[in-house]
Amino acid sequence: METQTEEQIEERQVRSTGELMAMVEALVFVADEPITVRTLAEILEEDREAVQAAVEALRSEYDDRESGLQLREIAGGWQLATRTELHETVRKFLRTKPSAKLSLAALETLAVIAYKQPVTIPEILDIRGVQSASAIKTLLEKRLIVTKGHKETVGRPMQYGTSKEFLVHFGLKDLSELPSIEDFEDLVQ
Amino acid sequence: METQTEEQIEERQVRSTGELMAMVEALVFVADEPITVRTLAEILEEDREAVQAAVEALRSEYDDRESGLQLREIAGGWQLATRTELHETVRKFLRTKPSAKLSLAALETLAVIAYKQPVTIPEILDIRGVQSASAIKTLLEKRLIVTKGHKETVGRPMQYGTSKEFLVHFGLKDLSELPSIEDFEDLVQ
Amino acid sequence: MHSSMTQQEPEQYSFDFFGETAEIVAESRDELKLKIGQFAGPLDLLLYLIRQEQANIFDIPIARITDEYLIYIRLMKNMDIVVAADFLVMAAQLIEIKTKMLLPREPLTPGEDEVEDPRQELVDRLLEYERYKSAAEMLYERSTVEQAVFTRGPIESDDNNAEVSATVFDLITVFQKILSRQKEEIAMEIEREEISLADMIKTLRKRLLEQTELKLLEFFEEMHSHRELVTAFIAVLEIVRTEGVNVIQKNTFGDIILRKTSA
Repeated sequence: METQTEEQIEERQVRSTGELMAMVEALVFVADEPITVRTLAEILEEDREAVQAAVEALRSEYDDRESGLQLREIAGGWQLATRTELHETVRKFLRTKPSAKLSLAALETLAVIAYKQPVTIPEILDIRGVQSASAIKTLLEKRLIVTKGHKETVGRPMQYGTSKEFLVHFGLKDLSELPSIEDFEDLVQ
Repeated sequence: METQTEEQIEERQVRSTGELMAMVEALVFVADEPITVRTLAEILEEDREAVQAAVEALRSEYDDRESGLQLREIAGGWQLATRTELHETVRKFLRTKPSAKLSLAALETLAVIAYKQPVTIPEILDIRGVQSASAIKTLLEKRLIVTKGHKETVGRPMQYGTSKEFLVHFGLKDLSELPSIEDFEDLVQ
Repeated sequence: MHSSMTQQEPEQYSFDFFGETAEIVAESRDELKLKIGQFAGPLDLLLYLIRQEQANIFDIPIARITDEYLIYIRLMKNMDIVVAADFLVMAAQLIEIKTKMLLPREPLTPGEDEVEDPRQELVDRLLEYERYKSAAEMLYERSTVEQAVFTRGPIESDDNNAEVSATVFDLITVFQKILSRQKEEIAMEIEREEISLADMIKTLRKRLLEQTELKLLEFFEEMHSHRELVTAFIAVLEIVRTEGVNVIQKNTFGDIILRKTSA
């Protein structure tokens, strides 16, 4: 603490893991969407490795003390959220019902987009065998998908892909967390 | 109280202080304003004394582990907030947080500029039917639009177009990736 | 297995599905409607029919499945369910496959690859579709789990204003709304009587009497169209030229103000 009057670099070195954890905790709490280790490192002017270690330590701390909250990795960032097991209590307080579910058509369309992105409407039609226009509209409105530019082919059709919202909505760290489409083969007869 | 069935009492007694603390923590976290012990007791169907004890224990826990957050009593209720000492770090984050948000007027103006560029203020007025001066100022400040020289017409009005930041913000490689009205013809009525 | 239908003529590709009576029995019309409405598309319906028949997907009894498929479509029409064109396209494909199956196969010459089964393409599509259907189920389950997790309530530092965080889709929808609004206004414009220069001068004169100082920009902002704006502009020039009105600008980028001279 005596060195604090010196340069910033020295001030940084003074931070213990505990202090870093506290700062990470405050920032993750304040952020209104998942916050990346990169952003945390920039704000705190620390190495990403140090921040990553603090995040991991903080996650363990939440787990170990059986907190009502969990620090979880989602959509490439970190977020504080309530623990799954407490959903009944939380829902009772918030008086919420599980939110409106996506239609079967929308879910199918979303599945095709998630696995085939970037993908055009005609390509989705090929796989689903049915027009998906209204499903696409719903998914765009719910921000689960985004446009991904035109495909350089006849008619330059628009391409679609999944959004960050998609990852958040389905609780995914990133797209690689999706099971491979071939894994669904076993389910077919 | 004597009228309660045995099962109800037993069910309640099963909860440990730790479990109660976790529930309190989750509820305080999701609440949009300070939550009273009374409300907590009602939701959890517990005695106020037990809830009060859990709240106090939770507060000590946050303090003891020198968390970045604090459980504090405010306006007769309990709230989770960042620790006062960390306000500089938190403020720094809030300042640097990119503000991706636009008012409807700004969004409308941006849409007209994106699709009609280069475009002058009188032309935008013609299309939107309302003045866009303050929206233009906002968009220039957010660097989503740039000036594109004067139009060689009466009064030589300034022309506006979208910027590089616009492309980054909307995740576009170049302007040709901007969807055309035809692209969404089937989706948007 | 095709012996029972060797006598048939190849089917015409017409969609006269109304001729026969429905064979599928349901408790009530509503229940049936529900049952039919739940298919996400023709492939979904086909998979259902194949499962109902407990048939092997690699050896689809195409004649029977086609018949049932057509019955379903006819039912949908009878129930006033809008039958998507895609269901009819599939019907045509099924009939085509059924027809091809009826044609005698050319005997294989040794060494020649086996002639492709007319059903092969359909089987491939069904298998691929079924994978995505399973993926959709996986997504459904994930979202159900995710609904048990809650993030924090709003805190002071959140922007609690009505602003939106925009995507490209917002841009295009907003732009489209503006265009249709513009169309409506043009239609109204035609009905509305055009304000003459004389009326505009009269309005401006009245305003100057009321306010003594009039911000030019504010006056222009009241105009509803480009044309009105031009008329207003000429009116200002006219009133400055002919009457005791000064144009004042207090600083370089300040408001331009019209003020009646006290003389």
